[in-house]
Amino acid sequence: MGDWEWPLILFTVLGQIAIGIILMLWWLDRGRDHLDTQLFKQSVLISGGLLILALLASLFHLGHPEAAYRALAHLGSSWLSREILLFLLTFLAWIYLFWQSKQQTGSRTLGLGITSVLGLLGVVSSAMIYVLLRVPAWNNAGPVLCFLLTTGLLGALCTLVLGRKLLQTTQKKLLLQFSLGCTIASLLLYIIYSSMLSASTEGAATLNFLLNSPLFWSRALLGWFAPLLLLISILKNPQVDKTNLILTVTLLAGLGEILGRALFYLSATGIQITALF
Amino acid sequence: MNKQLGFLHNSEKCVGCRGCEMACKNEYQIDATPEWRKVFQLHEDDYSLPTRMFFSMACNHCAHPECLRVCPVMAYTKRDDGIVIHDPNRCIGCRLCTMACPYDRPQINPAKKKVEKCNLCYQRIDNGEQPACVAACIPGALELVEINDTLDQKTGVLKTLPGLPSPKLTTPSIRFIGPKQGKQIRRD
Amino acid sequence: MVRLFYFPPYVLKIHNELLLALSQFFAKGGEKLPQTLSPLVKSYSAISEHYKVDKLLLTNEVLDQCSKADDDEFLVMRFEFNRLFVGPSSPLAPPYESVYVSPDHLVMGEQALAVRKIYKQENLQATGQGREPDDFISTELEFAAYLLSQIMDAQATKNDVKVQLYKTLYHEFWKQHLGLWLGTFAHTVTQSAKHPLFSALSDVLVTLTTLHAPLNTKEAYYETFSPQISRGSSSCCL
Amino acid sequence: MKLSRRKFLGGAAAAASSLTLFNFNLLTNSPAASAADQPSETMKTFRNVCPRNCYDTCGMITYVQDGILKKVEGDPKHGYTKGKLCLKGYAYPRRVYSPDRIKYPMKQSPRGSGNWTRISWDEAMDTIAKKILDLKKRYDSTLPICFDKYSGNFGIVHYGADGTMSSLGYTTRAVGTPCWPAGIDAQTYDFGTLYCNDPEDMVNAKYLILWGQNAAWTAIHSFPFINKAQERGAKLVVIDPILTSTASKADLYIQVNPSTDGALALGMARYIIDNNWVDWEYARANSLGFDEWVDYIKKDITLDWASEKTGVPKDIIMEIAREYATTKPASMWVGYGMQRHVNGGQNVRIIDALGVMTGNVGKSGGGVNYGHLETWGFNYNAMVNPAPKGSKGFIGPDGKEGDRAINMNNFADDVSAQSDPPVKMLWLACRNPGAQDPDTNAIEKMFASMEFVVTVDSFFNKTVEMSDIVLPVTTHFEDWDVMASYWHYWIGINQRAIDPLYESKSDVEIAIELSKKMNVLEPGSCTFPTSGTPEEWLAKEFNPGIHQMLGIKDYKELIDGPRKANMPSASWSDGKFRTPSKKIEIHSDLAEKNGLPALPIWVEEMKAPEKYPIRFMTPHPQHALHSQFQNLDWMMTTNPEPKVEIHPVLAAKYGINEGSMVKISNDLGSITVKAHLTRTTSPDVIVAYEAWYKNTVFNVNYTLKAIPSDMGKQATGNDGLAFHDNFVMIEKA
Repeated sequence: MGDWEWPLILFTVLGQIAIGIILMLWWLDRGRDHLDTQLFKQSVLISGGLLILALLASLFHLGHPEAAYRALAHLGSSWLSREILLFLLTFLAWIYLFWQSKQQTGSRTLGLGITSVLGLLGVVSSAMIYVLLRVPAWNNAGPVLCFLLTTGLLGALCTLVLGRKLLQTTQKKLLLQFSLGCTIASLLLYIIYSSMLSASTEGAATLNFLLNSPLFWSRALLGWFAPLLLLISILKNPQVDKTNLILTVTLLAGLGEILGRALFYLSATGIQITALF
Repeated sequence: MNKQLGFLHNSEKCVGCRGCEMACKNEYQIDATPEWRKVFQLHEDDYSLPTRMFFSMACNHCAHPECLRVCPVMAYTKRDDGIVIHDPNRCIGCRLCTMACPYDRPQINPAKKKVEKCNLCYQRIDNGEQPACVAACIPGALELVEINDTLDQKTGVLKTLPGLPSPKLTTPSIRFIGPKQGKQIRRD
Repeated sequence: MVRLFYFPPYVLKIHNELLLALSQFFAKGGEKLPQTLSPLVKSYSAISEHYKVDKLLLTNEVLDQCSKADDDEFLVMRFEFNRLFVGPSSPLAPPYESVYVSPDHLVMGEQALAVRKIYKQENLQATGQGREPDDFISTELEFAAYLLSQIMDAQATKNDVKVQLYKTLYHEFWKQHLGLWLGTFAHTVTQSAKHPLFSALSDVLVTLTTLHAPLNTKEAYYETFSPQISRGSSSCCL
Repeated sequence: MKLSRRKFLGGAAAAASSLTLFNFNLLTNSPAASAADQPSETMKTFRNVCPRNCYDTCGMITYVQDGILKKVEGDPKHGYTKGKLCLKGYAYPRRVYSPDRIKYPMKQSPRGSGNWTRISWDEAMDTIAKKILDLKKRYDSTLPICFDKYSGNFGIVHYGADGTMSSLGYTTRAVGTPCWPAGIDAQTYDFGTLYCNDPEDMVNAKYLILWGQNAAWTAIHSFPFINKAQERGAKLVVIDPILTSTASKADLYIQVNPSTDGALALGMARYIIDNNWVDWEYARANSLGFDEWVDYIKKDITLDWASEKTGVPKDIIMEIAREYATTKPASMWVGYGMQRHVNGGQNVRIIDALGVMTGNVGKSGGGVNYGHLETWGFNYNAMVNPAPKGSKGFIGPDGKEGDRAINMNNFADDVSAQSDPPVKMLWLACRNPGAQDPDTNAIEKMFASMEFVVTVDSFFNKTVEMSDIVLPVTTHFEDWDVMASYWHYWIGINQRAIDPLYESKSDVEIAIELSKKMNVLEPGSCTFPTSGTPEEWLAKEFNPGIHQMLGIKDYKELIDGPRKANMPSASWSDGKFRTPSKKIEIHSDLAEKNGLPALPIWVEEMKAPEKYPIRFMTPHPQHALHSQFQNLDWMMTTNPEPKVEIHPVLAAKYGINEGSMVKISNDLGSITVKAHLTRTTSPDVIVAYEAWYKNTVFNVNYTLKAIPSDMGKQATGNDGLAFHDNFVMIEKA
């Protein structure tokens, strides 16, 4: 079983929120109703802050953070190298985006688009790090889908919170529907994924660990069931003021994803030597 | 790569004396925690008779080393003779290799915050000497060999033993001769 | 040419005295605490009065009280000293650098050899070389005090080259040795100490490691640092 | 450093200026001023020999740089250990440089309080000398001083510890050996002494029985020879109640009922007689009482009985009897484990007779091999000192005045039993009774009743914990010494590779210090010489006999490599036995005189009492040698905790699972230890390996009664210990 990896949890979840927000901005901006400029500026700033926090958190995972720059050395085969590169490129794109947000005129789409695409590639590389032959629970599409869904869900919810005043109703509705979609997909994915796990001894160990862990059930409650119910209720009653509810869903889902990520690391069981020592 | 060096472990001869384990520690004065080489006892239930059976394992200098693949700083290199060397000067302690190795042989040294592992005593090999573990093996159970088809075609040479990860994962450069069991007159 | 910065002689003197007092404290052992505590209190008072930090004064008070203990209390301190630093049971805080800095936690590690080489550059060697680890706390502290005394000498004779040389040596010695382990050592002492003397001792060691950073690095900063050190140091070190 | 001091000052000026005004206490002027910028010294190598109580007594090469021990290796010139060490040997650097080492003489006040004061050697010697003189005055002799030394260091110069005592006068001495005395006596009755074949000769065996011998853990260097014999076609049979790592290599493993090895051997003998595979010629020509023994077997022994007694099926007894008797030469190695029973010596005698019966004694590739002391003919110069004039001793039963012997194997009780005069002071060297003696509770109580306890040791073990004064002793890397083996035929010199650390001293140096002090306080009170370098003391151990045996003219030749004694590879090949009759004494009058059966007949084993139905065997560990090694960091990481091996059937009966804590108890005491379920033991035997783990109270001897084995008195002064006749109850803790 793995460890409680705070730096990795923070790095991946915060990074994914940041990229999720930009992705949502891009998506909304391409729609018929353009994005409010104030919201755009504010959101770009916040996503950048989160990205920086995420990158800083990742340093704490290293034994020797002072030499972190070396991590770019193995693009040929190391997904970790690729991840770092893509996150740095995302950050550069974000600087461009930030510069763009300071400009009065000009299209934001290009900046948003580049940042989003690089960011998504970064998220995919992050996930690919964990696609290890040794860990059956990870050696599949699970990590990639799971990381992308986090990006989508938390990106959408955070954008909703940021734009609680400045988003148009249709935009809000889109984001809410998207969040609901992500939650349902995440739940379904997990069910399929769990059924796959039992195929190998190590996978079964992971599953067993999960089902017996109160953390997992908290995660299920916070990250799946509560958001599911709340999102449905919000979408069903469009007339009620939903700001507080949206805030609640975001917090719950955020906690759920953090727990989920913690469990992701905790529950990983590698194939190993099982002889007595 | 011209050849692939590796270990041939003879569980028929190995008595689990752990001399190799300590000879390795002595050679490099390794700190208390990291275990570059370790002697494992096979489960007695895996064989027809309960017997004390062992194999000794260090880095397997795999043909497809996962550590090397995942390492972001290129701390790992594979030499022409197949030895996978870890360079602590490059290591930044990201521990990804420790997650990727099915044999748990790269290990973090908590004091140095870097990973360490067996480098097959490449300096000794370059000097024409045996690796410290092989040189120390009293019953002659551990050998340095070239892993090739000739070896694999010999009768009794096994690619794995019970309790070990499938060699398909990383194609480890270790071969085994399985434990032999004599006749037992038991009281249970 | 930039004018070479000279440390205020008084500051050098009090630091020198503290280093020597600590060196003797460890060298003479738990049996000589009645003799070695007073110089320690004296030199530490000078430090704490100079820098005027509440916490330092408080530590000093504890030390002072301990130095006035009765015979029974001194016995308790002696046994505690041996439990922590000497033995015969496995000492809880062995006072040798390589036990903390070398990952194998043994004595006579690479640090012992490294300081041996540094001593040798000054034509010095530990009196117990070969028998006692060269990186014994007392030996390192005495060497640091010696370097300070060389700076004092050189300043007195306005020998700028020598001042510069010994400042560099002093700085390097702290950076590569004492500074690397005194903190961990102090922490280990606090963790295991059952007598206030040793918690206070740990504070003294921490003070020392903190104060020495400014003393040997940023000389320009030092002038301004000195009067305001109370705020600076209380937040960062104590 | 950017600025080189050479740019700044010339060497001489530096020396002058650096010492002005500064008052050095811990530093001093370095003699070699020019060495400052030189790189490290080149690596030096030294010859050492592992001095532990072990068959293998390995030759070692020690690598030293800048006066610091860097690593150890086996000595390739040592023909038996062949350049390889065991796991313990490789861990030596951790022993030398462990921060846990005892560094200075220390005094505890009061004893057991954990309150220690560092004292100078002078004060230590003064305190000890005054105590000795005080006792001498009060009791008019030095007999209240009791000395207990055994096998912590078997270096010849280490007998200086015994010499410390003899130089003071007559003292009380713990006599005996807990290790192997029953077997020694058995071989003494049979052959005159213990004298095994050269173990390298095992390669010539065509059939090999290891009887109660776990070489994989305790004599690992024998494996290449065993393997060679196997490769040459020899069958390896291991007879042991525990399926050890050695037994796992056997072609045939026989799990015999503990303590019934003699019954198995008798069963074999019966079948050999029945089939007339007896080497009558050899047996009748070389032994006394052989026919008498054959008659006994014919009359009293049946295969059915042997089978029932031993738990070994009849056909297996027949099989090994046939093979052993008809495959020539056949070798037997009798381990020390099998004689640690109340009938252990007798069982060895039966096995000896089996060897004689088949003509395997005195043959290359044969023998009933137990050990030997043939290569130990040193001067014991450090040990032998005349008692000071006017010393009063103990008048023994023979009317002679001398030391008062007490039983090492019942140390606690025997010390307490002395009354005229009582024992008041203990001196312990190379010995840790707190951890290793039976009945730890009794040991604790006895220690508590002493006035004064001095322990010489390197680590803070249970015995040091119960001492008034502890003196730090050197490791063998810090001493000059010479070591012989009780198994192989090699002798090696042990050089001083590094300076003694801290204030540690060797046993001889301690004796010198004590003698100086004693003679100041009371001239003539101690005869130990007060001069001589460690190397000079070593030189004094050699004599022409040893020189001749090793083919050298001077001990210094051993610095080039260990030498093997010039002896025939088969012991007793000259047929000159050392019994009173100069023949093998199958019928031993001496044994009979000592109250034992004259013949190697069956003596009943100890049965489990109803209350304690489980036999608790506590054999030697793998990571330790008794209480040495296990406390080192490498050992504590690779083998962090003790375990008790329990058969799954027995475990199920008590609801014990893998990893459960198990309380093992009997009327003496109890210990709690983690369970490991394994079918390598039998359902009525549990096994825990004795050892001293750092910072734990684990000690198997809390449950171990000081039950004597049947033999040992004749050759070693006292009967051995029936360590393996210990019975307990278990429960889940």
